[in-house]
Amino acid sequence: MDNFKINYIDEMLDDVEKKDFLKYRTGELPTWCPGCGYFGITQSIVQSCNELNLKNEDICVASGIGCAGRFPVFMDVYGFHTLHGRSVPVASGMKLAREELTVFAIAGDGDIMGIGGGHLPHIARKNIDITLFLFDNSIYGLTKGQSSSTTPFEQTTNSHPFGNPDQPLKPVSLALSYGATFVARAFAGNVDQMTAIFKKGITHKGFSFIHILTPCVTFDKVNYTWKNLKANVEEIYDEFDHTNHTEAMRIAEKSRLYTGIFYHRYDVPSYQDYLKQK
Amino acid sequence: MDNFKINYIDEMLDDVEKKDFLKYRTGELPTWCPGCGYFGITQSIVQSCNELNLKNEDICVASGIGCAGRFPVFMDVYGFHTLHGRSVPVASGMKLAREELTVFAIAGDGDIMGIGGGHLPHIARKNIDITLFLFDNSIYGLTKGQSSSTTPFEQTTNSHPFGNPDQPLKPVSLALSYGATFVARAFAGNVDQMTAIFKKGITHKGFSFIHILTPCVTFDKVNYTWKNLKANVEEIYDEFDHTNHTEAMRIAEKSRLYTGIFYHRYDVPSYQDYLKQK
Amino acid sequence: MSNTDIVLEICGSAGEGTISSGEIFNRYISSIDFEIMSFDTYPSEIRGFGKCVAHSRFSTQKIFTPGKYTDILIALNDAHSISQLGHLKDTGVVIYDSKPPKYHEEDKSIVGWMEPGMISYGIPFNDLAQKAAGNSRGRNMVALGAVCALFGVDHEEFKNTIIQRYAKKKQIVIDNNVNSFVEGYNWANDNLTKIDSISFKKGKNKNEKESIIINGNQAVAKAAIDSELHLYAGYPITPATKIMEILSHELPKKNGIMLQTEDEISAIGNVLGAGFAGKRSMTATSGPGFALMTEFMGLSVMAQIPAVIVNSQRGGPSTGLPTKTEQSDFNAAVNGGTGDLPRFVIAPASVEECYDGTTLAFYLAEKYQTLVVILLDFFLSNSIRNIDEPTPPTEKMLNSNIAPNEKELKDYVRFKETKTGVSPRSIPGTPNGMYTTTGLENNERGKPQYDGKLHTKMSDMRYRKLNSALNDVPKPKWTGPKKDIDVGILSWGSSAGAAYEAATIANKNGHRVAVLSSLVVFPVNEVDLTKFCNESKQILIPELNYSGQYANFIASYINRPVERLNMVSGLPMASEDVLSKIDEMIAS
Amino acid sequence: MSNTDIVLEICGSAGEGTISSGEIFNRYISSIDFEIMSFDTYPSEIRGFGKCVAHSRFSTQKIFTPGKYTDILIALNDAHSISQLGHLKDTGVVIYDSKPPKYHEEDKSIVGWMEPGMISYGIPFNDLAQKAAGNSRGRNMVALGAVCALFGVDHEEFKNTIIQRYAKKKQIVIDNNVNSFVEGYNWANDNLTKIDSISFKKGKNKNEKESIIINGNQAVAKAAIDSELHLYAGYPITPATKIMEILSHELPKKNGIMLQTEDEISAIGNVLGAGFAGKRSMTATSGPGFALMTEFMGLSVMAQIPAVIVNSQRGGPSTGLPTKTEQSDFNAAVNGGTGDLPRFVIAPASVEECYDGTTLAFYLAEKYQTLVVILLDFFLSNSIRNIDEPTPPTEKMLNSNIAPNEKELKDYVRFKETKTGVSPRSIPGTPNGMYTTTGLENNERGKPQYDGKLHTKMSDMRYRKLNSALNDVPKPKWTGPKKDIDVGILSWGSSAGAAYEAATIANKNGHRVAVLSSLVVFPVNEVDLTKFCNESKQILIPELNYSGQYANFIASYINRPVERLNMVSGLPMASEDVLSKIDEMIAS
Ligand SMILES: Cc1ncc(C[n+]2csc(CCOP(=O)(O)OP(=O)(O)O)c2C)c(N)n1
Ligand SMILES: Cc1ncc(C[n+]2csc(CCOP(=O)(O)OP(=O)(O)O)c2C)c(N)n1
Ligand code: SF4
Ligand code: SF4
Ligand SMILES: [Mg+2]
Ligand SMILES: [Mg+2]
Repeated sequence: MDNFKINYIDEMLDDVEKKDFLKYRTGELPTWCPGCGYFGITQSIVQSCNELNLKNEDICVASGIGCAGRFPVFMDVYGFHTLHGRSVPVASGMKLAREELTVFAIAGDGDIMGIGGGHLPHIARKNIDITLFLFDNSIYGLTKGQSSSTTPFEQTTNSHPFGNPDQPLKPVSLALSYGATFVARAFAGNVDQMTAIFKKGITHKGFSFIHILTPCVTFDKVNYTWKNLKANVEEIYDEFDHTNHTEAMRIAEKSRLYTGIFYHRYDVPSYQDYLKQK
Repeated sequence: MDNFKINYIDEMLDDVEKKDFLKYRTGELPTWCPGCGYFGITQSIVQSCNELNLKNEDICVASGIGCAGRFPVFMDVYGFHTLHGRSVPVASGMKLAREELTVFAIAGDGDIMGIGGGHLPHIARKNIDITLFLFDNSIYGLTKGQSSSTTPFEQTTNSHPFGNPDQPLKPVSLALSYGATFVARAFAGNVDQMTAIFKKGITHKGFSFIHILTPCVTFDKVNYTWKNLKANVEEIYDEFDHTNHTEAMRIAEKSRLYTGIFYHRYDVPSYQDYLKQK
Repeated sequence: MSNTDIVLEICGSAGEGTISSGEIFNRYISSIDFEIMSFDTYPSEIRGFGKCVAHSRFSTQKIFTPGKYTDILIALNDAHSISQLGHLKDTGVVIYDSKPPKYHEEDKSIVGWMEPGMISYGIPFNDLAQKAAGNSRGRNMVALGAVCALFGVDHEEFKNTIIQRYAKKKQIVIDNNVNSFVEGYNWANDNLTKIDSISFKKGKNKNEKESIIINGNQAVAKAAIDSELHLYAGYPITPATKIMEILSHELPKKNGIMLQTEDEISAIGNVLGAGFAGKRSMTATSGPGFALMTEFMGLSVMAQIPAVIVNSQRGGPSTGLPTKTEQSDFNAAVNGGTGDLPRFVIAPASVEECYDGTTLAFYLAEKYQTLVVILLDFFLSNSIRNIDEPTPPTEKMLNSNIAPNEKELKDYVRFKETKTGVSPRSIPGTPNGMYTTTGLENNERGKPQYDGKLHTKMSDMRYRKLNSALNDVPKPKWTGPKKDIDVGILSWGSSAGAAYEAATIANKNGHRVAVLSSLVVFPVNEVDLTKFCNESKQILIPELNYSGQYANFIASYINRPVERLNMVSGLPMASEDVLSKIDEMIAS
Repeated sequence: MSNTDIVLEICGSAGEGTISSGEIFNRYISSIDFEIMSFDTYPSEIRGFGKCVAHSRFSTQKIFTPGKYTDILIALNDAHSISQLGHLKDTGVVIYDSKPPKYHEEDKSIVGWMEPGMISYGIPFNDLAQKAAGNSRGRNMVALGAVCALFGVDHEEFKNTIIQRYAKKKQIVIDNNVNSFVEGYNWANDNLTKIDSISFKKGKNKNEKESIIINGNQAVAKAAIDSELHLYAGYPITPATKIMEILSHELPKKNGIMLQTEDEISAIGNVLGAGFAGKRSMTATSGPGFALMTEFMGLSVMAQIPAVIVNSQRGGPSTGLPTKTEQSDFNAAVNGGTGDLPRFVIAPASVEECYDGTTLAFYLAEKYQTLVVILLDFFLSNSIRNIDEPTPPTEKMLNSNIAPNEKELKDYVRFKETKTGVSPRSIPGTPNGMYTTTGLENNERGKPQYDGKLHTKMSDMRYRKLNSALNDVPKPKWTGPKKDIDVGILSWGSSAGAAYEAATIANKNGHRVAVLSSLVVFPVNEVDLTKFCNESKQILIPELNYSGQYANFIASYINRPVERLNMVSGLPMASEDVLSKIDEMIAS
């Protein structure tokens, strides 16, 4: 197994250098499992920053606790690995302090649909200008495979050996009903689309909610696997009107996993812009 | 002023006796301001219990902190005045412990849209069989007039002397997107409709979410006053299909304040029924 | 000139102008150079007809407590005022409405409840107000007029104070108030025969400094603004709400932000975010909210990010007694949180110290990159004083972050071990200063790592900061004799006032009583503490809590038994309480 | 028969079957009547190739610690195992793979790192496993076979243990494991010459009681089920998650419910709700989650509703060191929360006490209508022992709520003052027993009320409960000499084991060392504590935290200086650590 590890890492490193992946990365090698969807997401975030010409020192990242939460540990930016569920309030404070910085919140599904779920409605309705990347693998990765708020009904997990009795939450629907002004869904297996979405989200002036479907290859071998995700994602059709809230709501409720931008409202000032204009 | 108080109380007491209001009430006189919408809500809850023939000892009430939270202090049932925002988890524990009891959660808008907002998605998706009465006066009453999560945009409050910068949340939309199986809105000024709705909610097997519009006569003299509320509420039309989620969502997003039952799903087992059927 | 030291209380229902008449009285009395200390009590219900009391003590001497016994009671409402007689002095004065509005007649008149020896003056507040303005609203002003007539106060100057108070209102409001006041003054002059011996014309000659009338919450807010606070993030809770409400007015003027969050967890989370980003930030709360901040308190310390939390204590535990004062969050402030969690705890003893403690808090939080808790209490938050314009923070205090220099930025090691425990902290936006911090144990570069040696070293660093800071904070205040102390009082927070006053009296009575109290209650200055204890035959620790939290805490430093004075009456500690305990200890 | 006391370690990568081979070894060794204490270490990363260690000590004597120095090290992976040599005994034995799979060759072989005097046996684990099953999975079984051959273990019986362990798996799995084991056994018998002197055939003769192999988390879960737990509400967190996972299997069988909540606040909220409704309920967590429960802890006490919280401590503060052991939540458990907040704190010192402490917790919580915190730690949670089948709770312990009788229900006064501080509590469903409870201060009928006398009385009631309970809980355990004690050790929680062992050795060495430790660490049994301290010339408090939390706490009871032994290495305390401190104290 060790030689598999070494090959795998070499391969990654090659790839990484090619794409200027290292610009925003520390020497720290991610502790994620080989095959985890988080590698692709990280790559897309890096690529987005690169294409947007962001300086390392102008990026602030607040993350929660979980496999996803480890993200800033591997990044050469100003990073704050906070508490489980609390990336959003900390990111909010960063932005309110220093409007000129680009601020990301990184969260797992446990992080921000479960324990930190209470913060989401409020960052959305306040429209504070941060970008939230939700790494949704529909499981608790770091604590080894318990149900999360997005685990499918009846799935067997380490906390629900007889099947999950709870209906999963729908992150995109929630963000929409909270009044988020930018709502999108991406898939960790599609780096190009991810990067396009991320760039839009990062440049959106206001709160951006990006739901990212990603497999936990270690603790979910049944539902949100690479294979099933690939089979079930579908890009939102080109003609879709991103300013139509009702339509966005409608397709968000579908079981088909649409990816792309659901909703993008340009006319709502961000929290700080609103305060200034008064 | 004192004689006004005395007359007022006498009047209330008369009314109270007539309607068998006292059956579920202790001798404690509510500390609410004269004219507060909470009197009417209390009356409707009492009437509903009466008409449903519930025994005092079989009713368990968990409330949060706030003017609304004081409710159980005035009631002759098993009451637990818990913490700010925490009526829902406590009510959940009551029901999971003793399925045969009728369990209410009482919350203010600060309570359950603000500090306790994180609990709402989960009680809904678990479909635990309690009834949540949300006393929404769109303000923090007990702490004297600060903005709440439902305070209208730009309203002047004691915490936002230059106007509330946050968009209000829409409780009914939220409950719907969380997957609540019974979602209704009532108005504190319409006791008969309230009672009808409450009875349906209480008998619904699963989580019932009841949003109650009620004025804070002391700290909101501008927006959600008796007068404005009366002018803006409208009963949902009779033919409305309570099982149509999309329609429910649509009318919940309207600025018109519809009252009545938005959504009622009969076919989802409650949490405990689901566990038993396994 | 003989000393004056008087307690005056105005008592009425909500809506009768009780608190505002107290406010005017304080303003005037302060303008004629008395030292004042005042304290308002509101009803605990939201509305209704609850009892309000404006309690003021004013004196030609330095005072530290609001005074336990009243000299003059103004009863705007007899029913409520009767229970105030319980602490009226034996020869105290009651001024009451001799012809109250109809609804008062049902209550027994206050006169019937007075003890022999007490003096009463009946004045037709209501009639006179009706006469002056056509309604009964001005009853409180009538009463103030009578006070001026009875106690020899310059009624023209007093009138000006009333005019100033209502300057922003319509002319009719000003007129009605002034006319009521004049009616009261004239009626009393014409009809009353003075049988008491109280009078107050002019206080001591004060020093040159500008003086302001301010309560603890206002002092904190002012200090925060003066300390260049950028973000206040908070959630309403009694008795801290006012800090937020003041800042919601003041911060926007300075391009700062008052953010009302969804809960206290988010509030402290925002504070840490702003702290990380290099701006000064704070929150204020009380017991229940403080409890919710527990997890984030740990993160501030571990991730080494400044955070300032004000906890204005109220009666506990749990939701407790929201409108009563208590000092029972000492444990929570000093030891709250999981793991070994060093932090600073500042406990002002007075309104002045509310200001100084807050400017110090921002200085320490930023310099030592950690958590600072400021412990107020319901009493301090609402206690009103006239104080000298406080000294604003110095340049050094305003810029206390130690940033890495260029050389250090060449190969930046964020958590580099230092003698002081403080490693230079770079602020986002600084090129080459990038780092990631975490609540996990981590090595000098911030990488999560769990080996035992590292954990020991980093724990050491975190505690070392506190020791380094001991030279950076005001030394404990030692008042009274320096040696051969009969009773040494270790005092903290708002009850220190009672200790000072009691010690002064005891020393006058020929005993040797000293007080040691410190603005910074954690970390402990062990040198001074040990010296003080070594000189003290007996130690007394008075505090407003049941379990003796400070006494328990201090035990591990002094390893000897102490006498405790614990009270949970919901009221501030009185010098009389401390004095009788001192007497008891000396007698035994 | 001479005593046997051996530490065996198996060390390998995740995925090499390290932990499962340790488990099989423990089962077998327990079946031949050794006393065992075992402890597994997992990698802190989720996956990857992190290091696993199965550490077992087994003995013919009663043992209390897992032992600091290893006798036998089985290296499944040389790279990882090299650092384990640091605590191999000078003449310890290493069993390693003499022909490791290719990827091992890059690492230096462990043999190169051994000190002279250490003994090594090279065995071709990989080749033999390949031979037995066609793949390398059975390397761990080969190693176990070699162990049997080398140390004289009955390999037939051992083989049966393997078969039992895999009984639920497919036949091919069983066969592969057994065949690998046999290959290892035969090869070692045929090829190795024994040059060490270790052997273990059979332990002491144990008593009749059934024995079980169980760790702390399992003991808690078992005790909870035996205590008729109805609702477990919890949120995953290391090292407490396993309690939840076990109960998710077990509770449904008893018609109980395992509720996974959205966070720890909801978990403890559900616990209080169920407690109010009259059912036994609990939650389990670790530092960060415990911090989030702070506010609800206060409510349990104030509203007088039973609640049981298990806090399995890990390294702190903040997210800290999730996979390391520490005792640094003593402050949080005993003093956490705002206001004056009495509660019970139970700190088991062993796996046995995990069981007894949990049954006691349910008894106390229900009887005294309050909060009980059980303090485990990472080590105790994962420490595996073979213990006698524990004594289940008695009828009295299972039904400990004091309900109002019919007369009391005539005019029910929920919080009626009593001598014990406990007022009869009616359960929903009881006619005429209706009442409302609150986190506000309240009168005997539960009505919110804030006057000083009432608050004093109710505070008194809340604390009085604790005193009443002192007769209801096991007395502190006093081991060693009863008087003329040179060093008296005040010990708590899992480090008590090291104190016992060290004291035993010190006493053999002619010193007088005694240990006082209590299952219930709060409230304190002052009588026994004082007696113990009075007999002790010096006091030592060893604990796994940096700031000496228990030492600070105990100071206010004993008012004298103590010696402290504080360690934050992330490892359980070893008897050697305590012993050298004792020696130092006696020498000085
Ligand atoms: C307050 C608190 N509770 C629990 C934990 C333990 N914990 C750490 S990560 C995690 C869940 C992680 O799941 P998710 O957020 O989905 O992230 P993932 O690991 O799947 O990326 C939990 C429960 C914690 N660190 N803090
Ligand atoms: C943790 C905590 N934070 C803050 C408070 C103070 N507090 C009490 S009630 C309340 C708001 C009440 O508003 P709402 O829930 O809308 O109820 P209402 O009074 O309007 O009925 C607040 C902020 C508290 N008791 N506990
Ligand atoms: S456990 Fe799952 S989420 Fe975590 S790193 Fe591994 S694959 Fe990714
Ligand atoms: S403050 Fe508002 S909500 Fe509270 S009792 Fe008065 S009117 Fe009702
Ligand atoms: Mg996840
Ligand atoms: Mg409200």
